[in-house]
Amino acid sequence: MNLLNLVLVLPLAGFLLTMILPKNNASLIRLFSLVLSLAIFVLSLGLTSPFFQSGNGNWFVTDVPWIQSPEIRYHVGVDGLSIWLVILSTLLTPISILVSWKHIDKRVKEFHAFMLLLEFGLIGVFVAWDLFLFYVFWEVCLVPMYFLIGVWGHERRIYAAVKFFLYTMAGSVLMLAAMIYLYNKANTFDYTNLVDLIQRGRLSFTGLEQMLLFLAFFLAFAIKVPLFPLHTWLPDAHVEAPTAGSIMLAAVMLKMGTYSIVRFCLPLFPQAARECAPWIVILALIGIVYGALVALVQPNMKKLVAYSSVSHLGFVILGTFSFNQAGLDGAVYQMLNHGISTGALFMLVGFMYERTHTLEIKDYGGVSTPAPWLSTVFLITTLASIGLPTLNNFIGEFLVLQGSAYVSITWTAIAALGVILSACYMLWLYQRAFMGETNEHLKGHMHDINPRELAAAIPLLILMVWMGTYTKTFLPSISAANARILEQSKAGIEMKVDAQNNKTARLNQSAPTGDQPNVR
Amino acid sequence: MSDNFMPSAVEIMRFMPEIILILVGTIIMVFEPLVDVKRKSALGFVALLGLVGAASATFRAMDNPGPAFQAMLMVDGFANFFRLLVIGVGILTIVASFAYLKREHAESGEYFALILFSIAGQGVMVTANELIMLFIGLEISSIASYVLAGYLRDDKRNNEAALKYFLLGSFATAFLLYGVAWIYGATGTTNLTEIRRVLTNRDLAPAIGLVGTSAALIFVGLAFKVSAAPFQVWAPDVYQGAPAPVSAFLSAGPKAAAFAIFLRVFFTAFEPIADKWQPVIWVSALATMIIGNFAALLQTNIKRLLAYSSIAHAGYVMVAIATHSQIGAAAVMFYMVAYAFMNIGAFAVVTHFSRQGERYVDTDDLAGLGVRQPVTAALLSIFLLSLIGVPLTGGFFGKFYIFKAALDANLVWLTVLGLLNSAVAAYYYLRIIVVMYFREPGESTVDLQPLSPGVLAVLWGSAVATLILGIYPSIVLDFAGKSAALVK
Amino acid sequence: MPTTVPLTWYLILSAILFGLGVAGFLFRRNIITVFMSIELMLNAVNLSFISFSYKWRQVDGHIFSFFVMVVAAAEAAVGLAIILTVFKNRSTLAIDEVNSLKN
Amino acid sequence: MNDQQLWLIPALPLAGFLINGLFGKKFPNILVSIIAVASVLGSFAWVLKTLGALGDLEHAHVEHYLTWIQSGPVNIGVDLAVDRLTAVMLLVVTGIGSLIHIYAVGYMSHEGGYYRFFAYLNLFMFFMLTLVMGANFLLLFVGWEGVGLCSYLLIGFYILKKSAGDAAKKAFVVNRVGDFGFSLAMFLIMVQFGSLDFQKVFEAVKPLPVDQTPGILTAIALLLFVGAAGKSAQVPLYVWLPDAMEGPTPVSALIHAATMVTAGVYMTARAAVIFQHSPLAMDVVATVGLITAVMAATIGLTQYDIKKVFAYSTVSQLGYMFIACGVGAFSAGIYHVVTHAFFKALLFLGAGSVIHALSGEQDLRHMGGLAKKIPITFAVLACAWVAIAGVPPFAGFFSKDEILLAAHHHAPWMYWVGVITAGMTAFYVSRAMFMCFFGSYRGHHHPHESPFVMWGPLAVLAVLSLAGGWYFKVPHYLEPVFPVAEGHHDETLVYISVAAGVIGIGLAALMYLIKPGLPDTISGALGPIYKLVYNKYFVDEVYDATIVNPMVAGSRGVLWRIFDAGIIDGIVNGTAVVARTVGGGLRLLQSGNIRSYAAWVTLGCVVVLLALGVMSGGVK
Repeated sequence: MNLLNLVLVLPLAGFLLTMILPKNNASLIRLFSLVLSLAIFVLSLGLTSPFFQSGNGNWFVTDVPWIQSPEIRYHVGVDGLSIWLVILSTLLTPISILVSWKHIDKRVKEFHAFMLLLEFGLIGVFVAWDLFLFYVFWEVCLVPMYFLIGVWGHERRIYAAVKFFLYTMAGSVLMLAAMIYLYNKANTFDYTNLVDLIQRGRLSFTGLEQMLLFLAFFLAFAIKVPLFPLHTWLPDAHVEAPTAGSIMLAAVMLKMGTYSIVRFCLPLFPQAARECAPWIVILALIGIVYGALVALVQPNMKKLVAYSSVSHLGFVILGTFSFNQAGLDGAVYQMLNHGISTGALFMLVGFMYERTHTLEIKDYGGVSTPAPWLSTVFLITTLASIGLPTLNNFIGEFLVLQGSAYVSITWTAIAALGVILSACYMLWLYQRAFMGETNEHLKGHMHDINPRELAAAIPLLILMVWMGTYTKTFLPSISAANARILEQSKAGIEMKVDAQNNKTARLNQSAPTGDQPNVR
Repeated sequence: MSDNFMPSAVEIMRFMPEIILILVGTIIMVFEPLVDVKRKSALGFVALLGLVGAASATFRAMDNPGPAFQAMLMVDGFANFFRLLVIGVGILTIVASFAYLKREHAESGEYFALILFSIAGQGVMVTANELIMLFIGLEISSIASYVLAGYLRDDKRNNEAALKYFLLGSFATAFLLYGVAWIYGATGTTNLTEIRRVLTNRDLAPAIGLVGTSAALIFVGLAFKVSAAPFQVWAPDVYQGAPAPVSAFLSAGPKAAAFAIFLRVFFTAFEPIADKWQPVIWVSALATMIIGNFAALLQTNIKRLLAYSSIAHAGYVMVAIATHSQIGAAAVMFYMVAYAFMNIGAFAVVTHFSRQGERYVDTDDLAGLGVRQPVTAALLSIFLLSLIGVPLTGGFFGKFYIFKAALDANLVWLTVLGLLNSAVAAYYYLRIIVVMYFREPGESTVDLQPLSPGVLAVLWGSAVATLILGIYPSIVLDFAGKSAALVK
Repeated sequence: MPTTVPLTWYLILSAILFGLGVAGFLFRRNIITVFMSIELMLNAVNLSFISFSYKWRQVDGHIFSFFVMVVAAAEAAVGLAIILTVFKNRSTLAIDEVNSLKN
Repeated sequence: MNDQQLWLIPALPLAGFLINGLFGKKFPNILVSIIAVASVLGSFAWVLKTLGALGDLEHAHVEHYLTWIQSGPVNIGVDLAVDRLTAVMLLVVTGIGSLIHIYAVGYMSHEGGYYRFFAYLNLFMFFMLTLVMGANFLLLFVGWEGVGLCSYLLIGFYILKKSAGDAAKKAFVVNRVGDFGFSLAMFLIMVQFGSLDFQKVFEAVKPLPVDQTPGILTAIALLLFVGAAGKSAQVPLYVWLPDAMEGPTPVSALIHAATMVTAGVYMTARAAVIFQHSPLAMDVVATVGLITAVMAATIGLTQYDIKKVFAYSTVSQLGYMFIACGVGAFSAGIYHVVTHAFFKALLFLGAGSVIHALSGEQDLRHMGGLAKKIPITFAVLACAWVAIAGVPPFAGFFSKDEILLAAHHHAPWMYWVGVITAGMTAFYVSRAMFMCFFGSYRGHHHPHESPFVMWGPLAVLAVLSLAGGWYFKVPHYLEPVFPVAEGHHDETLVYISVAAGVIGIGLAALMYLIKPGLPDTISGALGPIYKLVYNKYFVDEVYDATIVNPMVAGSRGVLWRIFDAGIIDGIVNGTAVVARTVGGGLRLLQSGNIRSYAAWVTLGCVVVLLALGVMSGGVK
């Protein structure tokens, strides 16, 4: 029972315990789940320790058989790629619970139970080293989020919840098919084994095979990301979800997609990944600009932030499919950044909603006069999300753009447009909501941020600055993990370099892991 | 054929479960008049005893598997697996029925007796190694279930269901029988292994067209019983019309037995012409899935919805049969177990919820159940999620093994289409969850009684079983895998 | 040597009978008649059983036909009972009027 | 060798920002101002100490603190560096900065959000200092974006005014457009040279022969200039600066006159090596500078808002600086940065003092005759006046002279345009002065002289504007950085430019003192042209019509409503509809009629028979 298993099991235990707590004693349930999730967070911090000694490798590995036929193993562990996402999940769960303290007053018990179940699923997704196990956790995340949206959401919650569920389901069944196919071919679900087999050429696919498998996986992930044009579930889900739901959804759940792409699509199907890269990147670039433009004209704050997510995650995809160190590091870093800044944005919007029960921007205005601190926090978060240097997003965006620049400066240029636009929509939002004369019907209930809310916000603010200024804490371990993934996905290429058409060959050279800047 | 027709003790032992069931059934029938009206449910417990006895007899039979009665029966692991399954179904059905019968003022011995007979028939089906035995078992099971379907004599829906089931059932059986006649004519035997031997033997082998025809006719009969397209038409009406617990029974017991003989006949007797029947089943499977899932999308009557869903699930199982492989057979066996639990669980909730005269059988009636009876709603959600095929439930592994087998057999397209189907299916199951949790309670839940102990037991039992199958499927799967080996 | 009716004739006859049974089921409107056409089908099958068993010089076929008769009898018993209840509830034997369960 | 603790220079204002920002709300104003001013003075002092310790900075003095970003080839350190160029900028920034802080204490005394103002101001100092001290492009970029942020915050300081909010947003976004270019340039540099450190990059560039340098260098240079144009308000990105005057006057003085807007010039000078390798880029820089100088000057002629006049003057002067860079006289450019900082800061603060005196009045038409009412302000403004008009031997004269000579050396026509611009400059400043201080008072407020805290700093600046020119020989000091573009010092050219200035003043005097009616008749005579200029060539309107509105409308109408909600979601929901219709169709199989069911069974039977029986029969 190593630390990781503990961190993984506790939420599940919490879920079951919450289920048997007396349903009428709301405050007890709240307190219990808060304390538990905090404890989990503290424990999960322990997981980071090995990465400060040596950034590399898998740690806290447990590998025991679960099911004999087909051979499915309970194989979990963390590496530099997953560790921070685990931390992100464990951090945001208590924050979400704290945020919902007053906001959630009906079916308190179920709510917190689902929050913990969700945490369980999320952690699981990030630590699973067995494809099947991964799939199980992937689906497990689906159920609690479905209920969170459906039960505690707003008016059109049912539509949103079902749309969310079916969208994801449609993607994941294909992934399941691909997984089984993979198993029948390789006779193992174990990620490390699979990669190893591919490395040593024991397991190879025909071009078509690999392409189809890649697409099956990628589709499932792209829906979760969401990659344009598969994004339309996101705005609905976000607008209708309760604050906590939006936070978890934006901050962590979307990362399931991006993480999985990095973790599985690159090493398992390197060639297909490279062949598709140009098209995927085009979609990502469209997403970046498109998301920003659509966000620009949203009348609803949550929708605005939701579309901004589409734009932000475009960067992650762009970085990932640049196939070089900088791009990949940036992508992963950007996952965390987006988790923090967008999570914070949804949280703050949630605070405002609690006060005024509206999400329409036009109903706000001049908030900064009655609520100066709230608006300060909001401003800082805004600046973080528009990539102001010394705040977290800047690092991610810089690395992603730098990485893409190694491949094509045109990509970089288009993506950089997104950076301009992000300033447009966020600052416009800030101006309309917070500056100017205070809106009449805000008077009275637009009181300033309270200690509880501040307590929820502070950690995120600290992280924004920390990740923006002292990247040494996070970047080395991420780099190490990414370097390995790049190595694997390159090795795959070398193996069938002959079967490679020149396009991917070009991509392959002009996207070095960085070691030689290509002076033309 | 040995000239000594007296069965040996061993053979009797192998046949003991059916004997017990028949005896107990008869006893119940005989002694019913002596039992006071208020105590009829006591007979139910007698029936339960009988089932338990049969189960233990089955375990005994497992110790020394082998043929019985001039190899008319084949009591192998495969048979015993399904025996236990149908017996289990019987137990769950009876336990779930007490409250229902009391509610409908229809407690009587024959109900239990009929269930026992039907199960006995299914026992004969799954052990049958010979087409006539198969036919007889089928009829025993069917005739009993015809009556069960129309159990509430004065209920219009009940006896309409019964009539449809009866007429169409015997209609289809006639085809099956005709097929039997033809294969007998073609090969001179009705013993499955014999048939196989003849078909594989070059110089004895009859005209392939002849064999194909009889195979087709038999396929009709069996496909009808498992409600596979295009012979699924009866299922929705019957399941909707029959009493809820009976629908549960029909969708689990007879169906499982029918699939068992499906496997036996097509994997044993018609194995030599597999390449011929495989495509037929391929098509039938796809059609079944599509019809079941899409037609279910618009259903508002829960029983009917579950009926269509059971058609869809039959489709998935057909996929496994289409693989024509041992792991395919194992997948079928596992699936039938998982399906039995989740489906009976779901029907049990309907039984409980529908109230006197089954007034509340609309999905919208469930509105707010999540608030009024959280436990019921939670358990039903587990069954529904399992029917969707969400991991950590039996339903998921059922699908998983089926599609794994399918991909093994290179049925890639069937797999993809099947999985997409299951995504479609998610929609109508989710709708029930939506209604239960996301809608405010309506008047339909006002006078809802707490769960009766019987139903409660069934719900918890099935729920736990569903989860166990979802978390540790090996328990059943290994058994299935070993047994499936004995099919040929 | 006495000329015997060839086997195929019996088979064709039974096929015809079976077909008639099916046709009867499809086209007759009275439940009883429909039921009887099922019986017809079963007996058509019996005929082919007998003839086949003649072909194979076996008794099995005859035994089968006895089984079938027994089963048919049982079916008849149950079936008529069901039909009776239907008649009691709807006071009609028109098969097309028994269609309240649909879609 | 981190012996100089350079980090203290930016750190002090940062500390001031943090203290005031977090706790200032509770502090009394006096404490806030002490913290703010002290922090800036502190870093000024530290600059002096450092420079003293470093002696003559023949080579840059670099201090490495920590690795900021390390990912594959990308390795960015937090390194601060001081060389002569930086030294000049440091002195200007901290020196002028301190003065303006002091001035603000008086100017803002009656404003709300006092602590907020000073917090922002300190934050600005922090970023500005990071900008000038950063030893690599990324750090420069950090300061670059940072000052942009502060200018955003300070322009929008009067949060209740919508116009302030708009101006702030405009400033930030337009700057972002510039930064777009800057960042692209950075990425290219990284790809090309594998580093962003000034030393490494420039070392790599220097050896490349100028004549056949790879076009990539031109691209880099041009992109850098896009950034510079954004920050330093050059055509076509100058539009934000005039609006920026929405901010409090000290802000206009500090950020939008003395320091931030010159960051572009600084950056160009810093990257001189790259620019020198791309003649094309150089020409672009010079031309854009020239256009800007003229265009802004013309607009300046017609404005009535005193701050707007000076704002356009700033734009125009920045144009001058870029002309200098463009023609290769970087040192002259920096020289002008310095002198301009002196007199333009003075002009703004003076204007502020006037506005303060008239309690908020900014329109020249409501002023006049203030010379007697607020003599000190008048006196100090007069110094700035002569300085900017290029009257020898005052500050403006020297730097402008350097630039014009260099321009003439490069291309005579540039010189002449420059001269005309100089004339216009002299004219509009004089115009403002006359309208403000001479004639009779046309306003209705009761002017009162500003307190010492305000005119104290003004006095200092006045001295600098008068003497700063010949006292600080910046070009000479910068020689190690920029070898002076040699060129015979032609007296006549100097006389001409001076003459232009004098003529400008004379004209102004004629029009606004002697014949007050003249301006209207002239503007009447010019008619449409005057309108065009008066309305700033309708540039803002054009931008709105061609970029802003189409973008918003398109996003809303097409992308969101039609594409997103319509097409994509349409498809998604469409599939659902299709599925339901199929389902509806299938339900119809279930007519409920037994015989139809039997028909289905029979049909199915026939099909299967065909499939299995006949087909397989055929197969055989």
